[in-house]
Amino acid sequence: MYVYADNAATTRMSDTAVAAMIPYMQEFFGNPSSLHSVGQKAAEAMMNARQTVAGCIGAEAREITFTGGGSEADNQAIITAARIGQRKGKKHIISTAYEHHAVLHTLKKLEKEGFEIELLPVGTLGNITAQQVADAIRPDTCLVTVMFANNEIGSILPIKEIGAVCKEKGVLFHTDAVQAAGHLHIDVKDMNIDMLSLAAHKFHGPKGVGALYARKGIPLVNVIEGGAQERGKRGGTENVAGIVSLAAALKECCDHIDENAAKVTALRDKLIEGILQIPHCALNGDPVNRLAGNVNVCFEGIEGESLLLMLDAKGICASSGSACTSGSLDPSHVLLAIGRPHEVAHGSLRLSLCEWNTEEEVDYILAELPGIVAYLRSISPVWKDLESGKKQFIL
Amino acid sequence: MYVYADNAATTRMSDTAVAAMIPYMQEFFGNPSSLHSVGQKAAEAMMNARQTVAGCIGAEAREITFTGGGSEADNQAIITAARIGQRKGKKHIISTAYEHHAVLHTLKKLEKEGFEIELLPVGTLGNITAQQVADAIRPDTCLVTVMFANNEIGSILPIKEIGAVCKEKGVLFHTDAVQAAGHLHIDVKDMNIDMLSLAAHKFHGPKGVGALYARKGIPLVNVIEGGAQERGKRGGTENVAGIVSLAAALKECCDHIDENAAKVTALRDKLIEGILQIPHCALNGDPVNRLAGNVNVCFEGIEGESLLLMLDAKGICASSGSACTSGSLDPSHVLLAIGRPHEVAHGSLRLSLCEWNTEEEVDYILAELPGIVAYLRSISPVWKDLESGKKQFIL
Amino acid sequence: MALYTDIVMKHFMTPSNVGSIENPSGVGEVGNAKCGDIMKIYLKIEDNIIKDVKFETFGCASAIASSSMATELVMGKTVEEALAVTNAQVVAALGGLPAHKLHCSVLAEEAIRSAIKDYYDQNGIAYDPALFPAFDEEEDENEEGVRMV
Amino acid sequence: MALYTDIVMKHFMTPSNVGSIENPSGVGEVGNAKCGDIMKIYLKIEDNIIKDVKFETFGCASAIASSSMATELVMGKTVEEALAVTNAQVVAALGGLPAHKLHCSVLAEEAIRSAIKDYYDQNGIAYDPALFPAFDEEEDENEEGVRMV
Ligand SMILES: Cc1ncc(COP(=O)(O)O)c(C=O)c1O
Ligand SMILES: Cc1ncc(COP(=O)(O)O)c(C=O)c1O
Repeated sequence: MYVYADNAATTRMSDTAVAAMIPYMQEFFGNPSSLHSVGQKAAEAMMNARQTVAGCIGAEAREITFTGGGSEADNQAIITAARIGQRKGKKHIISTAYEHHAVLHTLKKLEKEGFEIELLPVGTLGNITAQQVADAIRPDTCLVTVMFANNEIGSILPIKEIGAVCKEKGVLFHTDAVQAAGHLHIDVKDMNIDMLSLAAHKFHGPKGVGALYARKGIPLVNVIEGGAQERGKRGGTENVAGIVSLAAALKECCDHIDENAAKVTALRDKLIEGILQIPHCALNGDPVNRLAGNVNVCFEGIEGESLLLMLDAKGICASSGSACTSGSLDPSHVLLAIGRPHEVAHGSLRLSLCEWNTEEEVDYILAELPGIVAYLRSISPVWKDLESGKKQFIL
Repeated sequence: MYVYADNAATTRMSDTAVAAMIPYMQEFFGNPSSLHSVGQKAAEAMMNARQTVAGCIGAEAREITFTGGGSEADNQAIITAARIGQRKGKKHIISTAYEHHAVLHTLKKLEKEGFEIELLPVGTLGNITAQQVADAIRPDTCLVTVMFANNEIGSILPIKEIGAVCKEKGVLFHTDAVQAAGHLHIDVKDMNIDMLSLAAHKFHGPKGVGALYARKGIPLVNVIEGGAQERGKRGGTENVAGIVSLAAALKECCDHIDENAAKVTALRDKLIEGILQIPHCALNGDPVNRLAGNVNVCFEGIEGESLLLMLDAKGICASSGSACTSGSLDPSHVLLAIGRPHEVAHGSLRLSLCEWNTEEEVDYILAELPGIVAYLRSISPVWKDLESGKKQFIL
Repeated sequence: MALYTDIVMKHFMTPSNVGSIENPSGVGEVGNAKCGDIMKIYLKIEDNIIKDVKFETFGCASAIASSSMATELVMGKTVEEALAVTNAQVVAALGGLPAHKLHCSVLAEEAIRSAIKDYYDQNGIAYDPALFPAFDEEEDENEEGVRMV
Repeated sequence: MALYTDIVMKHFMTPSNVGSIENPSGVGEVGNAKCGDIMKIYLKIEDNIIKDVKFETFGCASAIASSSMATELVMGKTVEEALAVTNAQVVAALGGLPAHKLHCSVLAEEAIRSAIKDYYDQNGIAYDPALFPAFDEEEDENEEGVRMV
């Protein structure tokens, strides 16, 4: 059996998304900046895509800028707010300790430039409150950037409440909604979101294309300089096929958002319940307030990569921490942020489901996982020490 | 009849390029950072693509960084050289007056930061010499960035000679090869190129993906911060399908580079010869030293957009100046750089051919174009003044 | 077409009233080739009525379409009615123009007014000079790519 | 697999010499759980020959594969021969490891040496302490993602 359970890392493209792309490869392949009909067909398609994306998040079409992915959108939003703040002498930025690296590394760059970065601590269940944000805001705060939902442990942040706080205090508010778009209801006006990032490949669209919503009136700062594309805010010939596909994929997900969430939540809860039968393991994050597809657990006495590869040998695709951090030697900064000690954080497993997963697949995971955990523990000197009482169990 | 003659703006994807993408949409759709087999299939494909691209330009695989397009690659190369220079107190950059906006606008940004930008003047035939570069280099020069071939008038620059000058003087040399890659022979080692940009959509690959070659040892500065992708030099989940397709398209073009050039040059020369039969028009750029597919002419007494749209009505897709500048009111900065007065620069037409164009298509353009020019002249008060002698002909 | 409305394209491809008039009652020419637009309007006026109008234009599709539409709007009108035609009316009649092309409609209005002024001048008709302010190229403050109706 | 060679995967999925030895002649444990790798090597030595060797490992695939390969490399060897086994030999035998995983092979070498030192110590065999420098986690200076053979 083959089970893809790494949808937080990336998703399989939907038939809808593929079908949307194809016409823009060899038929309407023109450059949207070209005035002839092949170019204008592409320009028209982009206009419709912009309208569609805007409609999915309660924005206006002119507030959507297409980018080369979620990271680029995050970079652009943060740099924009920093430059606006800088001009007014405001150089304090509030974020959280468990943002994606696209956010954290951009903040690190600004810190080197003299910005003061304040990362709100995350509770042990992986939550952040609007009160924390309210308490942190200072007269020189130029940006609050808080993710909509966490990619590793699935926490859903109180974005509407944070938006209200930011609006009241007159501080720009950006949210990295890369894990949320297409999965959670988003209304940028109602939620008082000034800027929002999303990426197509997290909702069955193609990789390498994303979008940045920026409220009308926010003068975006270019990350990429070049031609007059995207109102001059993002140089480079537009990825028309990708953009059209992003819009089609997002719309399809949003059209089925509640039904997908219900289905995936049921699978998730069954999976969590089954996994927690394994001794000395624990769920990471909040059992209730989490993305429908997210399962993240730590197993004591074993290491995540081995677990991952043994699961892979059984046809189960999973992840240990974020896909982006898997090349690194350090355990996930997210798990450390919620207080997991290093030894336990190394033994983490993320299974992320989508609406295409089935109950049979969940059963298959539950049939295979305990044996693999038991085997790896059986060859682990750490486990031996725990069992023999030489070391104390943490979980 | 339908004739696409705007290949300098963008190209139709080849069957090879499309076929290369498809498997990475729904089959090997994994995130290359994921350790499971679906992810590693994608990682492997990227590795092969990197090797292929490197092979096409005489580089090593590790010297290739994939980007979201040609503009991003240009931005990253220039910012990198500027930051390296800055650390050594070198803030003088040499470029040309007719670079693409991805280069010129990045330089403008650096100018605001205090860099001194020197744009070499371009001869009336659109040429730049290595001697001009040699004369301009100063002890505080940190970068020479000169395009490989111009996108509007097709001039091919003496890159190898400029590379030799830069090497001798110890100055970093970047070339925007977006119009050259897949069309002209490139060997970065032989030509002493330190950094080179290319974009897939100019050689029958997809839009929204490009590559930056940077010689081993050049510490690239991120344009996009994020995960550890591309050795940490470009954050964001990789556009695997696009990258694989870029490589396949580039290889196909490079495998047929001489044969394509010969075919396209013959079409181009026939087209130029035919167009020059029309009175009071002139070729822009060098008749000999030009890209195989590039035809660019100015017609006196008429305006380019009208010409373009009337051609479009006949099924002929062309361009007036660069596609990127077509939204602007100013005539092309390239035509002004080679000394065309404003009135004449407004009446420019670029027809850019590829190996898929045919002689019948050229004949069709030559059959339709003179009538359209004559009609637009017949309703033009400027033309009347020229004919009546009230104004002097320029061309 | 995303850039231009069907009406604009029709007036560009098959414009009305192209050409010139022998012995016109008034002629107006505005714009300059350096900026890429010149419009010339010829009027035949009898009994204060615009009996005929023709145009010649050097410029983009929206310049040609604006000229064509402007001539249609003034044909058969009294001189005073023609003077009241605004660029906004031209734009509305065309179903909208992209923001960066709105100046073409301004040019068309100016060309008509300029031709009427010439008619007044040629015929020694007194008029309030305030009716004909010096025509400046208007700075277009709209954002690029926005279509106004 | 792009990340690991087939040999690495084989030694990871079906490692040789997994387990422990009752009354071992020497035991070595290196690494720490905080860093994500612990290796424990058990040796059975008779007449200066490694008659049996077993390992237990907490760690990633390359740690497990390195342990497995290291035990194969020392099995049946004299103690001195075993001491001469280097991490480079482990890497070579595995057909290469990604640069950021090379430390696993170092750990395997260290675990073997540590077990031999324990055997020397337990049996009062004199040795040059320079043979067993304090093991430091080596800083890996190679660029990420580069595979060394
Ligand atoms: C010479 C040149 N440089 C850079 C670019 C920018 O490439 P892209 O539009 O793919 O970002 C182009 C084409 O648009 C070009 O022709
Ligand atoms: C929360 C979050 N933010 C940002 C990103 C970056 O998106 P991309 O990889 O498309 O640039 C990701 C995913 O990789 C993510 O999960």
